[in-house]
Amino acid sequence: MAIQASEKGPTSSFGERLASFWRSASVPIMAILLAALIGAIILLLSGANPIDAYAALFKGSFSNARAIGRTLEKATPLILGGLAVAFAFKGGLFNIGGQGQLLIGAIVSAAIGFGLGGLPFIIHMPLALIGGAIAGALYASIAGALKAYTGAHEVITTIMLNFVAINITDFLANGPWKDEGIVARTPAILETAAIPKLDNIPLGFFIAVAVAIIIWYLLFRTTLGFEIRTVGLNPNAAKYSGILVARLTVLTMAISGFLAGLGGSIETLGVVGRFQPGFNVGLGFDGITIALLARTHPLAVIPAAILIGAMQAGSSQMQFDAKVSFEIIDVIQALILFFVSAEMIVRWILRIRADGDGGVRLSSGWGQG
Amino acid sequence: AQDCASADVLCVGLVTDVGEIDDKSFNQSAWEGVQMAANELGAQVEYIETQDAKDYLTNIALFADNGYDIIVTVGFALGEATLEAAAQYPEIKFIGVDQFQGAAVENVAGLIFPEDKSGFLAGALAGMLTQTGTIAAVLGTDLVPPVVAFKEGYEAGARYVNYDVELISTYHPGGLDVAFTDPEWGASTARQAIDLGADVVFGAGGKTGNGALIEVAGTEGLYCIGVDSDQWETVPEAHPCLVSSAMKLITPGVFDTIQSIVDGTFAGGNVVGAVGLAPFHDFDGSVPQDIKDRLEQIRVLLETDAISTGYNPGG
Amino acid sequence: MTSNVALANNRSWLDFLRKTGVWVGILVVVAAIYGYTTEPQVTTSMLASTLRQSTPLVLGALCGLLGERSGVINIGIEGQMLLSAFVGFLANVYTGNLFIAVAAGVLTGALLGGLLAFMSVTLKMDQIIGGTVINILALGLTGFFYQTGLTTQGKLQPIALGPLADLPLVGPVLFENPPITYLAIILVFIMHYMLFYTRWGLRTRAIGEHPRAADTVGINVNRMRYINVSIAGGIAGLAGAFLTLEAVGSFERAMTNGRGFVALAVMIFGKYMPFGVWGSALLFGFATALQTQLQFSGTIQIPHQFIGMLPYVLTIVVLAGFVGRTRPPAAEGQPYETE
Amino acid sequence: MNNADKQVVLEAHGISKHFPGVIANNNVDLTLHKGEILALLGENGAGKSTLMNVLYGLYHPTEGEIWIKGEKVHLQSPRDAIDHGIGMVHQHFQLVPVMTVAENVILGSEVTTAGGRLNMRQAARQVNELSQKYGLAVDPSAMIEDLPVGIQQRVEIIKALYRQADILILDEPTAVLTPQEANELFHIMRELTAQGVSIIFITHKLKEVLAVADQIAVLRRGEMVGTVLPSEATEASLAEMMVGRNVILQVEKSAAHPGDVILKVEDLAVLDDRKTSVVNGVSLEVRAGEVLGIAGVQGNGQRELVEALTGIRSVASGHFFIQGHDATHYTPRQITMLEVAHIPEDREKHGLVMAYPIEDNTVLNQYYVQPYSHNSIVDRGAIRSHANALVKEFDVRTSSVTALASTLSGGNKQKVIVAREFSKPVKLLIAAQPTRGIDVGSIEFIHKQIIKQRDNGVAVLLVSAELDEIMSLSDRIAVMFEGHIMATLPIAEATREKLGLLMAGSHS
Ligand SMILES: Nc1ncnc2c1ncn2[C@@H]1O[C@H](COP(=O)(O)OP(=O)(O)OP(=O)(O)O)[C@@H](O)[C@H]1O
Ligand SMILES: Nc1ncnc2c1ncn2[C@@H]1O[C@H](COP(=O)(O)OP(=O)(O)OP(=O)(O)O)[C@@H](O)[C@H]1O
Ligand SMILES: [Mg+2]
Ligand SMILES: [Mg+2]
Repeated sequence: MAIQASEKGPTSSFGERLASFWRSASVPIMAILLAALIGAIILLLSGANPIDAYAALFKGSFSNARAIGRTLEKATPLILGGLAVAFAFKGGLFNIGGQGQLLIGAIVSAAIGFGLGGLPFIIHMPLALIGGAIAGALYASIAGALKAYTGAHEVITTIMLNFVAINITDFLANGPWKDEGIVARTPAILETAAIPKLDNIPLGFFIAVAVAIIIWYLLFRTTLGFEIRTVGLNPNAAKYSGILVARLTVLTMAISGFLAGLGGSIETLGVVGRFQPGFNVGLGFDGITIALLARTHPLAVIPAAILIGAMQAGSSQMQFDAKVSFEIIDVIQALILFFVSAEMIVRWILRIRADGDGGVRLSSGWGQG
Repeated sequence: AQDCASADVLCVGLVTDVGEIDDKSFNQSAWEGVQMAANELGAQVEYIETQDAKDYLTNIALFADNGYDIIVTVGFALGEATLEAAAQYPEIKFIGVDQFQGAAVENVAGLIFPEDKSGFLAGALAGMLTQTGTIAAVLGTDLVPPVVAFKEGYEAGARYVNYDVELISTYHPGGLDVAFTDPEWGASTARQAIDLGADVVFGAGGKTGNGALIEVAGTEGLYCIGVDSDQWETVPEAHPCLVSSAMKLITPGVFDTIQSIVDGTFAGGNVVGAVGLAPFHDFDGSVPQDIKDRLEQIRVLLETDAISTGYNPGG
Repeated sequence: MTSNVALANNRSWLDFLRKTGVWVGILVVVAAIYGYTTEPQVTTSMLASTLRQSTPLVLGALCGLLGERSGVINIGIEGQMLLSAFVGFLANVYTGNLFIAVAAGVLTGALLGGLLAFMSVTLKMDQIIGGTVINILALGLTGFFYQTGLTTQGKLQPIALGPLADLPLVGPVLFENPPITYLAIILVFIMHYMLFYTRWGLRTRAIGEHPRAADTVGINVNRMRYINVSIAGGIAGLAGAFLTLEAVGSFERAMTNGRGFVALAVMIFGKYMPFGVWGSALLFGFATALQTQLQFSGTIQIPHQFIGMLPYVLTIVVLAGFVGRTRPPAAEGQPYETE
Repeated sequence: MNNADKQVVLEAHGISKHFPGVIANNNVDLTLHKGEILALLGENGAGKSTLMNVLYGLYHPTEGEIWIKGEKVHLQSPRDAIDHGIGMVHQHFQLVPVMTVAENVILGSEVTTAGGRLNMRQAARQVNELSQKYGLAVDPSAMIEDLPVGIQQRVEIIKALYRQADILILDEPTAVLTPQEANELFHIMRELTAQGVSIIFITHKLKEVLAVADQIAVLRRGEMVGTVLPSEATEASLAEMMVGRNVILQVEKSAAHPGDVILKVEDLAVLDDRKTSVVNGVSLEVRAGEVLGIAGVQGNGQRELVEALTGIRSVASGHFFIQGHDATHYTPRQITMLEVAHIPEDREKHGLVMAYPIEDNTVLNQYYVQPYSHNSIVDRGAIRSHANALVKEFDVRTSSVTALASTLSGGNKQKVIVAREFSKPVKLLIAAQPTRGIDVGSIEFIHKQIIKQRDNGVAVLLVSAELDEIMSLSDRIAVMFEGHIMATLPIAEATREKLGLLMAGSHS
């Protein structure tokens, strides 16, 4: 397994920076435009008016403070899900298990949120937040440890662990941690565990942005980040340079799971208010699209997540105004993923030279070490 | 379209639970009730399909902000969002399908159905129809209360008429995201039940249950029973076996509640909708009269609470 | 590494069979006979259910196997199955001809296989991402274009194989099935023969293990990958057709419900061998049938979620090597660069 | 010998091959006569493999013509080349490890029975016939991955012969062979030419060229420098043709002044990946200021010994001490901290992170200490000035230290590793195959650096498969065979013959 993504040294002049920004941003931007174009064609074929549809999509996501608030709320777990995938990519791991880690994080933070009474906000909320994240980290480190010590490929183990997580959380929500009454869900979290909203803007969004910055700093400015990237790019050389690769693999996966779990915590404490089966479906897979759209850069994850979040936030408005069903969003998202990965097409359209930057190559055999 | 904000235009909006409007199940039945209001009351109607459970409130607000007068929300999962919206928009009336109201709120009608009674009737029918003495139920997930109610009622009803009946029932093993959309599992499971000797199969779990019905239809001489609406209309593939359906009459329930709002007789709190068995359709001739009589007798007893289904979700 | 030779070579495939297959086989036969003598109905129903539940998994896993043997990882089986199920269903609705419908499903799968080949061979995209694209796309397209009110015109019916069908136990279980179920079993044998005893098979295994070696002896690696991945897609398409045209008789959104991913697990569990795949699909099918049976009989009070997660936990256990190592084809996941 | 009398079997005219940014071959002419061995020489990257790949149809030339047996050909793919009787044994073997010899041989030209079933019995028979005819003993049913490289090479040759090749291209066939195996190969080559096969033989080893070639062609930077007869050439003249200047083949060094024992190994045993013991009770000592060379055919436990001494592989039994510390169970980093430098044998796999800029590669062994990081925070400025200094001092040819390591040529990659390892205090240097596959100019530079370290009092453990390298750098030579040290000789007593015998496992 190797990532072909390369690490550019910091460039100096402003012009160079701009050029390098365009080099790395042009492909995602073109990918989005191409996907939107093909989406429009599909809309036309189905008899809908794409201009109305996209206008409604925009209206539902950015037209007023509440729409923006909703977009940011949607973007919050997506940032963390995207970071989880991007971070693992940097360490040479493909974490498809964001969904499962998020579920585990969500239910554990809910349990702390409703189970520990008598704590002040200043302790309770952070405790529930971090508790969920740590649960996600522990859950992900199962896949990390299996990879590090038995060679089991994380793509398969994380997919399997996603299914297992659904079963575990359903069991808990309908069993030991079930709320009173007939509905399968945990009790609501206590007031002291809830993440407040500032007007329309959910505070969780700022937590996510702060985490993205921390992850960027961690990856590019600390020795731990250096080690993680080294393992990601060449685990053999990492071993020779004295890095304990197996341990670092577990740690990378744990941090990745921490991020996904944190996404679940924020959802629980800031949006849903409890754990309820069916409330956190599909978030994990969006992380892959976002991470690739961001070309695995932690800071670029933020705009990528806002874009996808906006599409989700606006989809109801699109249904309402343009009578277009929300599945078109899935189609567009698949196309974005396609074009952003199929760089060759985009580069051919843009007539730009490849610079070996950001291409991801993660697949290899499932079973070897 | 007309302007919903104007006072003389009646606008009714519907927000689905996660899933589609055409789910051949509760979303669809509720929507048909809203459409009735369009036809009979001249209402302007619209729906939004919810994609993400966290969007309930957002989707309700889309209607509210566009001046809708009545908003129907479908499914117990929307209960909290509905109450929250009701507080936010006191001038709008809400109809919450499957949403039990603990304390009455003036502008919310909780349209609830005693599914256990419906299931009880289906179970009684199955218990009397069976030749082999084994009847089955193929169910969605126990994460959803109405499914549990149907099951418990079904089993109690079967025992009530036929104490020795062999009951085999099973829930889908997956989570909420798959339990109602797995017709293949429903079909295989129904087949497994048939191989075990079951000759009446109750399919109660959205498309999973429909899969079971269609599977049963493939073998001659077996009966199947649908759920929620009269599935004779929604699953024509099941006609060869579909003797009846355990209905909760959502469509008339929704329409009647809308009507009561228009009439001004609406008060808030729980509205108990009707339940019952669907017509026998093609089986009308083959179901013996004594069974029909017995069912009618049980229906009356249930209605008057003279017999209990034994389903007690509270405790 | 000698212990891993089992993978690619038929000599040691026999070893593998000898070591595990025989024992498992004997165990199954004994259990089945015992079951049949004590609880004939339960045994028959469970075995029939096992076979049925295993069919889409066998087909999906054969699709994965052929792709990976050729060096292309296919995590888009789920999407290939779903879209094929949809198109097969539509074809049935509009033509009423089941044969045409199955063909349409297979063709759809093959086209999606071609798309995967295009992404991984021509565009040299990461193969896991390519598969993910197919999965999301299939979910979106089927959801977007599905309309209600479409009713199929019949589904594939069981064909009793003459006197064989009258045998006790094996008759109803094995010899009274609808066509795609038979076809799945036949495909296992064909795939085994083709992979290990024919020119095509030798070349297929070579391009999955060492594409450059194949190239240097004049084998067109990329063309073969295109062909094989498309054929594999066709097999996934057959699995899709099984769902709508044989097992259920109608289409629902997202009706594959993770079977494509389980098929991947089945493939790994089956150690990339057709018969191994068949055995492990039967095991997974059995787990499902068993969990249904346990609920039916109502005697065991384990929450069903725990039984529900069994197949996934099992896969992890196998992958971790706790029950013997699997070595995937060496070149899988990497695009082949000619120049 | 008069070439004009011989039939020309292969002729290349004006071959050019351009890659993006690289001209690998420029207007190259090449002529091969029937039954001759044509040696092709050239530095790394001179374009030898590229030219051969063009002749084999793997690459399409940008310009130029190819004539085979008087016929102008257009080779679209290896298939066409095979059809014209060309066979090639690649620098990296093209065998499928999990298939048998027979399967590998027939791959692409399979024999089948009527039903389309592979006829493995006939395949095995044909393999046996070929191996008898040319003295290439191999078992057709053996699995490739179980065979030693020497035998694998025979399989490659059989593969070509099976396809009825009469023009055989051997790309660096001896790089992986013992001297004895190489001699066997030369016999086989002679046998083949005697039966009318013509051979193009690529190597870096000048001695071999002089020993077996009928003609020598030299490529430099993609261009044909010229063709000479072995009788008219010497090692020095060939080296000069290759590099374009005078090359000092022998390292100048003064006598050693051994000091304290820096590395002490006692009865060390190490297992390989298959859990078989490949280092069996090795004991040795290396003193400050001396070079201990470990000679031996590859695969006799040298790699595992080095891996154990650097902490990468765990030790099964025994001990080793570095500067008096028992480092037997130390992690690689703990060992590095004992002022140990390590030049790994596979520079691309183990030595460098190709996708990192050069500057990050220069701190792989010390990014975690001052001044490159403070409290776990990396100092990019310090790293950059460090890298700039090293690039200058070690003459690494690159446009910038922010260029990716993958853009460097092999010799320059190795220089980055050497620079990095020597850029911190060193007491012990463990160098494995430090100059493998790099060109003469870079070899010269790296050899000088190693001797300089020795003269500064560093203890050097040198592992190399090149006998010439061992003999020119070492002060003492230990020969390893099947995991044992056969003998340790002072340099004065070591002769090629003695060492060769010891390497083959015989006590003289
Ligand atoms: N696949 C490639 N694509 C583009 N450029 C390449 C490629 N391979 C090598 N190069 C360039 O060609 C030049 C020489 O590289 P190469 O590694 O072949 O040198 P070399 O001296 O032959 O080294 P080695 O000892 O590793 O063979 C370098 O500048 C490298 O960037
Ligand atoms: N596929 C390729 N793409 C780009 N550049 C290439 C490619 N193959 C070879 N080159 C470049 O062409 C030049 C000649 O390489 P070639 O492999 O022919 O050298 P060589 O003489 O065989 O060297 P060595 O002794 O290292 O085997 C090098 O600079 C190399 O990097
Ligand atoms: Mg080279
Ligand atoms: Mg070469």
